[in-house]
Amino acid sequence: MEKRLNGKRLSKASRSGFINYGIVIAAFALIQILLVVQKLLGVTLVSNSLQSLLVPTCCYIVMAVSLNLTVGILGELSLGHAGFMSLGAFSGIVASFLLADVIPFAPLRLALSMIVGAAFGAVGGVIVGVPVLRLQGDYLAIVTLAFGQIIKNIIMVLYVGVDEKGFHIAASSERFNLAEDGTAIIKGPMGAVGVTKLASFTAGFVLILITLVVVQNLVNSRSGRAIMALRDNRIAAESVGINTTKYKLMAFVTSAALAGAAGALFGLNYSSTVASKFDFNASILVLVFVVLGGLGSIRGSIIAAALLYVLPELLRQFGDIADYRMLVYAIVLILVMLATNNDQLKALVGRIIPKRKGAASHG
Amino acid sequence: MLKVNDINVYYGAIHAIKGVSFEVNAGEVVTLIGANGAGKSTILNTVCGLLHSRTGSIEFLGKPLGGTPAHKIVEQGMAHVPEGRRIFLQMTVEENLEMGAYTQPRSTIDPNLERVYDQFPRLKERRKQIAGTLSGGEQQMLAMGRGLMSSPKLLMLDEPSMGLAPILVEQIFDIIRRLHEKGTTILLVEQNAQMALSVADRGYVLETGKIVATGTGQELLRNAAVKKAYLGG
Amino acid sequence: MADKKQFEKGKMVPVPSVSIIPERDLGTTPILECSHLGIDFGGLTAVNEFNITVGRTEIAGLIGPNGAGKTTVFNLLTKVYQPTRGTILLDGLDTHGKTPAQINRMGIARTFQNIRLFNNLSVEDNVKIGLHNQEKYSMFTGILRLPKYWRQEKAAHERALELLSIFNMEDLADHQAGSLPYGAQRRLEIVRALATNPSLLLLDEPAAGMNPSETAELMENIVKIRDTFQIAIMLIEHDMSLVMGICEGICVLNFGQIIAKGTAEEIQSNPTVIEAYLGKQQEGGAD
Amino acid sequence: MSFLNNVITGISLGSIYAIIALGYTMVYGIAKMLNFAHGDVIMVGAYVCFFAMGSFNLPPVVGVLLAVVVCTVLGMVIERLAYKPLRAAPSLAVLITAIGVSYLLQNSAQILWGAATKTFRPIVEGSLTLVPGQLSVSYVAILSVVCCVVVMVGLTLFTGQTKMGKAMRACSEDKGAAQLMGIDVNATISMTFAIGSALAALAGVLMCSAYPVLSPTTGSMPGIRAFTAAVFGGIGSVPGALLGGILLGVIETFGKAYISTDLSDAVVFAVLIIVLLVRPAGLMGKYVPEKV
Amino acid sequence: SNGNNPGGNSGGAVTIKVGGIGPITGDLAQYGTATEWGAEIAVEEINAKNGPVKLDYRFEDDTGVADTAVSAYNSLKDWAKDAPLVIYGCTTTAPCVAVASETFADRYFQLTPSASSPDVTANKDNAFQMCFTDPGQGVAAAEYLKNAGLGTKIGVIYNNGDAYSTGIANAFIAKAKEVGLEVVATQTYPDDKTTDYTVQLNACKDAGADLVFLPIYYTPASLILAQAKQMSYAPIFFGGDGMDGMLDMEGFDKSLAEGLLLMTPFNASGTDERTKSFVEKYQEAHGILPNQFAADGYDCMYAIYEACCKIDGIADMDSQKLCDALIAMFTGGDFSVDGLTGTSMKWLESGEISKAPVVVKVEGGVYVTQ
Ligand SMILES: Nc1ncnc2c1ncn2[C@@H]1O[C@H](COP(=O)(O)OP(=O)(O)OP(=O)(O)O)[C@@H](O)[C@H]1O
Ligand SMILES: Nc1ncnc2c1ncn2[C@@H]1O[C@H](COP(=O)(O)OP(=O)(O)OP(=O)(O)O)[C@@H](O)[C@H]1O
Ligand SMILES: [Mg+2]
Ligand SMILES: [Mg+2]
Repeated sequence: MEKRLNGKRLSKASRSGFINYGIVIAAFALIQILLVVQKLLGVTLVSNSLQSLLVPTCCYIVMAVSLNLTVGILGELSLGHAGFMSLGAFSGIVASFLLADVIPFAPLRLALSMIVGAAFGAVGGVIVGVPVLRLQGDYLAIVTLAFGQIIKNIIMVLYVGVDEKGFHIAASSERFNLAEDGTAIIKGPMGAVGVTKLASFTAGFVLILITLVVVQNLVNSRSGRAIMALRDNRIAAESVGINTTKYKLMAFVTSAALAGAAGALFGLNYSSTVASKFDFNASILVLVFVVLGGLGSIRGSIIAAALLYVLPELLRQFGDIADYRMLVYAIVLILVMLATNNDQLKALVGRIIPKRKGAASHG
Repeated sequence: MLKVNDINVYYGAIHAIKGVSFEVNAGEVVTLIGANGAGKSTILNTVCGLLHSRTGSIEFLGKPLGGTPAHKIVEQGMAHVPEGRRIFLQMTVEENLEMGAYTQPRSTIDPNLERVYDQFPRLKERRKQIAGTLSGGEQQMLAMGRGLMSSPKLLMLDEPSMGLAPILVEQIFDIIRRLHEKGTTILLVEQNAQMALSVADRGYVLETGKIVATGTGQELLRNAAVKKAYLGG
Repeated sequence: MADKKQFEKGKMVPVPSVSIIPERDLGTTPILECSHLGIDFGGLTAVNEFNITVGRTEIAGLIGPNGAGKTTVFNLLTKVYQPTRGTILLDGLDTHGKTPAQINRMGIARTFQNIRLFNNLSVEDNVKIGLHNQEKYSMFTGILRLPKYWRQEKAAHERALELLSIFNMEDLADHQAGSLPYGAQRRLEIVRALATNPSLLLLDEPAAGMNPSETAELMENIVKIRDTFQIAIMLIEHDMSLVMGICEGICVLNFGQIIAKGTAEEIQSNPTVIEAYLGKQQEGGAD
Repeated sequence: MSFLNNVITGISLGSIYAIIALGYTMVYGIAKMLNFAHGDVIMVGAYVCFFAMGSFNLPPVVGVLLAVVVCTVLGMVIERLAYKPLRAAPSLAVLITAIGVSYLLQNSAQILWGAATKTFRPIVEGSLTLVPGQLSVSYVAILSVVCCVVVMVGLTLFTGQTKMGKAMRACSEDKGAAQLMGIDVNATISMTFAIGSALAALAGVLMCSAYPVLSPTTGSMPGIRAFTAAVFGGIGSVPGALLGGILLGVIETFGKAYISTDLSDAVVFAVLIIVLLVRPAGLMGKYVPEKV
Repeated sequence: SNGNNPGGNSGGAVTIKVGGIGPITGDLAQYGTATEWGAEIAVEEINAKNGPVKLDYRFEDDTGVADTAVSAYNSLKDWAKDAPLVIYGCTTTAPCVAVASETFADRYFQLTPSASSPDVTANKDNAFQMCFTDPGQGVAAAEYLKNAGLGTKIGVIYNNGDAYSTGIANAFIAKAKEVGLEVVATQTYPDDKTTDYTVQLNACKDAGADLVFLPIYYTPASLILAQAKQMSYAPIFFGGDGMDGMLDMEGFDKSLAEGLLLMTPFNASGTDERTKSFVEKYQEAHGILPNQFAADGYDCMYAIYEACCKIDGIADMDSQKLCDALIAMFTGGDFSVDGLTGTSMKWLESGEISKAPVVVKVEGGVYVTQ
């Protein structure tokens, strides 16, 4: 009896995880094969626009999965996830710039920049996390929203550069006394310009895998259970000796660090990046992915992020609809929400695809 | 007064009520007993329109209820004191009671309030307290009081004695008896089968969504199987 | 009822703090000593001058009319509310200024009057969360799945099933906690509390919503838990068959004040208690 | 003098936030949903009034009434089509749907009315001079403060005293139990949206009278600010929305005037976070601890 | 259009694909649609000419965001397949910088109507601007004020969350210092959705500024003018080219702008035939008056068209060859274009345009060239 349960139980949690790895690896492999075939045969299998979406899609998948950790697993609404992405993007860009001479090998430089981005994201996570611990529900949502705005506002007036005297950082252009021959890395509202693009689809793929390892393994561990316990019932969680502060912060910081890494990858995929890109709407976009994919469902986040990020771009192909692209997007969004929450539809789906028993999964 | 005919209720894919039929005549106290999860609350919720049966029919006061929304059913004179109290936690005690008389004309509110306060003096003491901070038992009294505010023709009580001090359990059953005497029809769901059957005219025994036995209160009290399963005999 | 099961109760003896504890617990530090404990909510004094001593392996009962302050006492003991006055000694240690989580680690576990499970998680995970502080691997070990992770997870799994087996709930391990029938949820809460390895277990109306036969089974199990784990249990209950059947020392609260303390027999015959709580004479805790 | 000027500016700005926040908090308090489309209903209200007054030359009062009527209907239709099917769904699902509705309104407005900014003709013009050449208050500001207070008092009385208002509160707590009281939950929530949207129309007209530019995205930023104000004051609390709105306006103005215009957003939001740390349920929000 | 025939040769004329990028939804939609529609009119005129070159025009939305702009660019590449493609855009700076580095790497010729930062063209030989650069405008503004002897004490209010606004303001302040103008107040606001500018205006007023320089777009500027009037503050207001369009805002009270000075290359009430016909067509199609964005867009199409007409052997060129040929043409020295926004417009090696800045004053609701 025990043996059987044991085997079944362990395989269930990991089966769901492995399917996720499988989906990601298969998608990566498929696209790589298509790209190779395309090159060999000279036919268009993956259009330019789709190719250009590969890296950002990876970033948004990581964003969605990491936000799911806060919203789905910890159960706290965050409206400022893009703030962490912003921190990661700009710190990553600065890091890659500073490392340019030291480490000529681009992939390594990219990796280090992403680590720096993650570190900055994590620091942001701590800064937001601490007030968050005292607040609940929508009050917490407001703090995350406020944080996103503050980060945006600060980076918007931030000037960073290097010259032979060293590293300069200032909060306005007047105080930014960079020498004539110095290079400005971040120029206030102009953002970071002239970024050397280091990002690659492979890096995005690896980052997704790392994110999956971190999030999935976390969820299926002692710490993850504590986090979910806080979500389901804080008072009960405290009553069994769970340190609320520690685990809320753990979830927040992990999620922020992953967003920071995604931000660094994103920032290093374009030659210029501005802080206004990571505004409230960007945070909302990621939240849409998470909710649409299903709270707590990692696979859902991956699929929803991939589809929804690409959808508006795909709509460009369809002549007349293209003009009403964003309108169509809005309608699709509403209809999908209505459909996925429709009881009759759910029952129908339930009858067609019988659910596994004891639906206590967090795949 | 109430006629339930072959209803089947589902929660998603879970088949909770499997073809149950029973009836409650005017002036009767009828009790449903059964183990945890047998489906007692589900039946009450279906009768009052919060849940819907896939098949079968429910008649109240001679009129079929099929698909009538809960608030319309309540207007016709049914009151349901639901399981878990479900009082309005952010409202005061008195506001909760007033909500109970939502369908009633304004003039009936004050006399009804007085009546409820007579029955539960504790509520009168706490009339301005936010209901959410009441103790468990106080909340149960409030729920019951709220149900009485509309002077219903059919009162459905879902485990009214749960979590109450023995002295209050007696009171509750006294109230049930008194209501019975005054001619209120009551459909009672109870864990405390002993007491429930002793006040009831008739009872039904429910097991995993099916009615397995029926009879007068006294008959069921003597029924060996019932004794064993529900009376701790 | 004729064939009602009789449980063996210890002989109760007085201790200096105007309380009684089982004779077998004499000579050890009492698990719980409260003195002058009290709390006010705004103008309302919910609990006042609450003094009690609970022996190491005692099953103690806390009864009283609705709104008397019983749950509030539990909330004070577990620091859900911070006491306005008084001290609580747990196993001789002052619990002043501790958080609920720290209190649990010091040895008090509880269940709730209104069930508080982790509804979206499986039964097994609920118990494993109870085992949280007995598993000792870090977040990184968990993420990297080091051998320690596998070892401890396996141990936790086995321990969880072992605890569930107290109530014969092993087969429910994979079910979602929120979808369990009410009675099973109550039992799961007890298992989860036990998993934290407490020395004092607080049960708030464990039999509420159970029928008499289920209650009888629960009584057996409470005694069994005390016997196997050798812990103290304090329970709030309105079902007199349970309280009178298994509680050794019983304390009666009314309006936040203790109105009586003693054994089941003493309480049952106490006229103040009868008037305030029991109502007209109950024969041997009939249901 | 410049201090007084700043106070006046802050209160005028704040009264606009407040009147939007009142609608927000109303819908939140009853329907328990963050209606992110509220800002866009405001925008629609402003457009309606703009065209009524501009293209059809109707008097301001008629313009406002028309805006109120259109928005009330719009609010009820949105509720019926997009939110009602989600009664049983998790609150985040409703939040996302509201965002979808917000996008939908913005994009429809752009298709219907174009992207170009329009200048709104204020419903009342001119200002009251307090100290000639130095200190004056615009009539719009006075009007919006008055509207705020009237709406606040009206809503407080309505939800606290009337049967309908109490029914709304009952619905907000427990829809099932409310039905058992005989309350028609759907009608009640529909009513909530009607009121909220009518307020949105009023807010739109007042906002565009005070700051007379109008484009399809006009509502989004004030929407967020008003949400912030509502939370600041204690979301769900009607007087809180008023207080939160006014204070937010004053803080924003003082932050710009006495700290820095460079970081004005950062200052506002930092103050907000600090206040919330001291009062975790907002200024007027009751912190009702969960009974254990 | 036929994809696999470079220089798509239809009926004797060579067809060049022109892919435009700009925000046509979202906050910045009004600017993007103006550039889209202005160009559209030019394309229609050009194609009606039956000249040696025809333009096949398509415009993609970038919502004003860099990553979306890059996607838009790639979808234009997909659209063009192997036919020669020229990129027209982006409307706003940040997306334009991102796209320009892509076109630079892929070798597509790019001409932007309105992205005015020097970063757009910096180190990219293929990117050209139709508008003035921001620093150029800032410097020109300071010089103009100095020469005209306007403003003894100057206040500046700008959007420090916007590259365009910050770029002009910074250059202006630096140049002002250099030529000896006194800047007494520098005030900022974080984005164009800001509604209240009273604090900024008060600061200028308190500092005694008799001229306020507003290097910002017309929407916030219209609010600033209204609020200044409200507080009875009446300095001279001086704006950049982003200010053009204010008079055409539906419902705008033109008296507010009376006396406003602005630098704009385009005057919708201009009396020359070409302007009149452009304005007429634009109004007919879209119901509103064209502004400087639309006019720049119109000129871009003519610049591309006229340059293409002059290139030899264009029929056999792919995008990359065309890019090099256009670069050579634009920087060759003897290529110049007459348009709505200037005459004999030429381009520098850097990609910057060289055309004469024009300052106009609003008098009686119309522009009067100073
Ligand atoms: N919301 C729900 N979703 C899914 N299943 C449910 C739901 N509510 C009840 N059930 C299931 O339906 C069955 C009947 O439940 P019901 O609450 O009617 O029982 P009951 O007889 O009232 O039990 P109790 O004595 O515990 O109140 C149970 O198996 C229960 O698990
Ligand atoms: N947070 C609070 N704020 C205000 N009053 C409270 C609060 N918590 C409890 N009370 C009041 O304190 C008294 C004691 O409540 P408590 O929940 O302890 O009662 P109880 O003895 O457990 O009753 P029951 O048996 O009905 O559960 C009650 O009158 C209750 O209204
Ligand atoms: Mg039940
Ligand atoms: Mg209690």
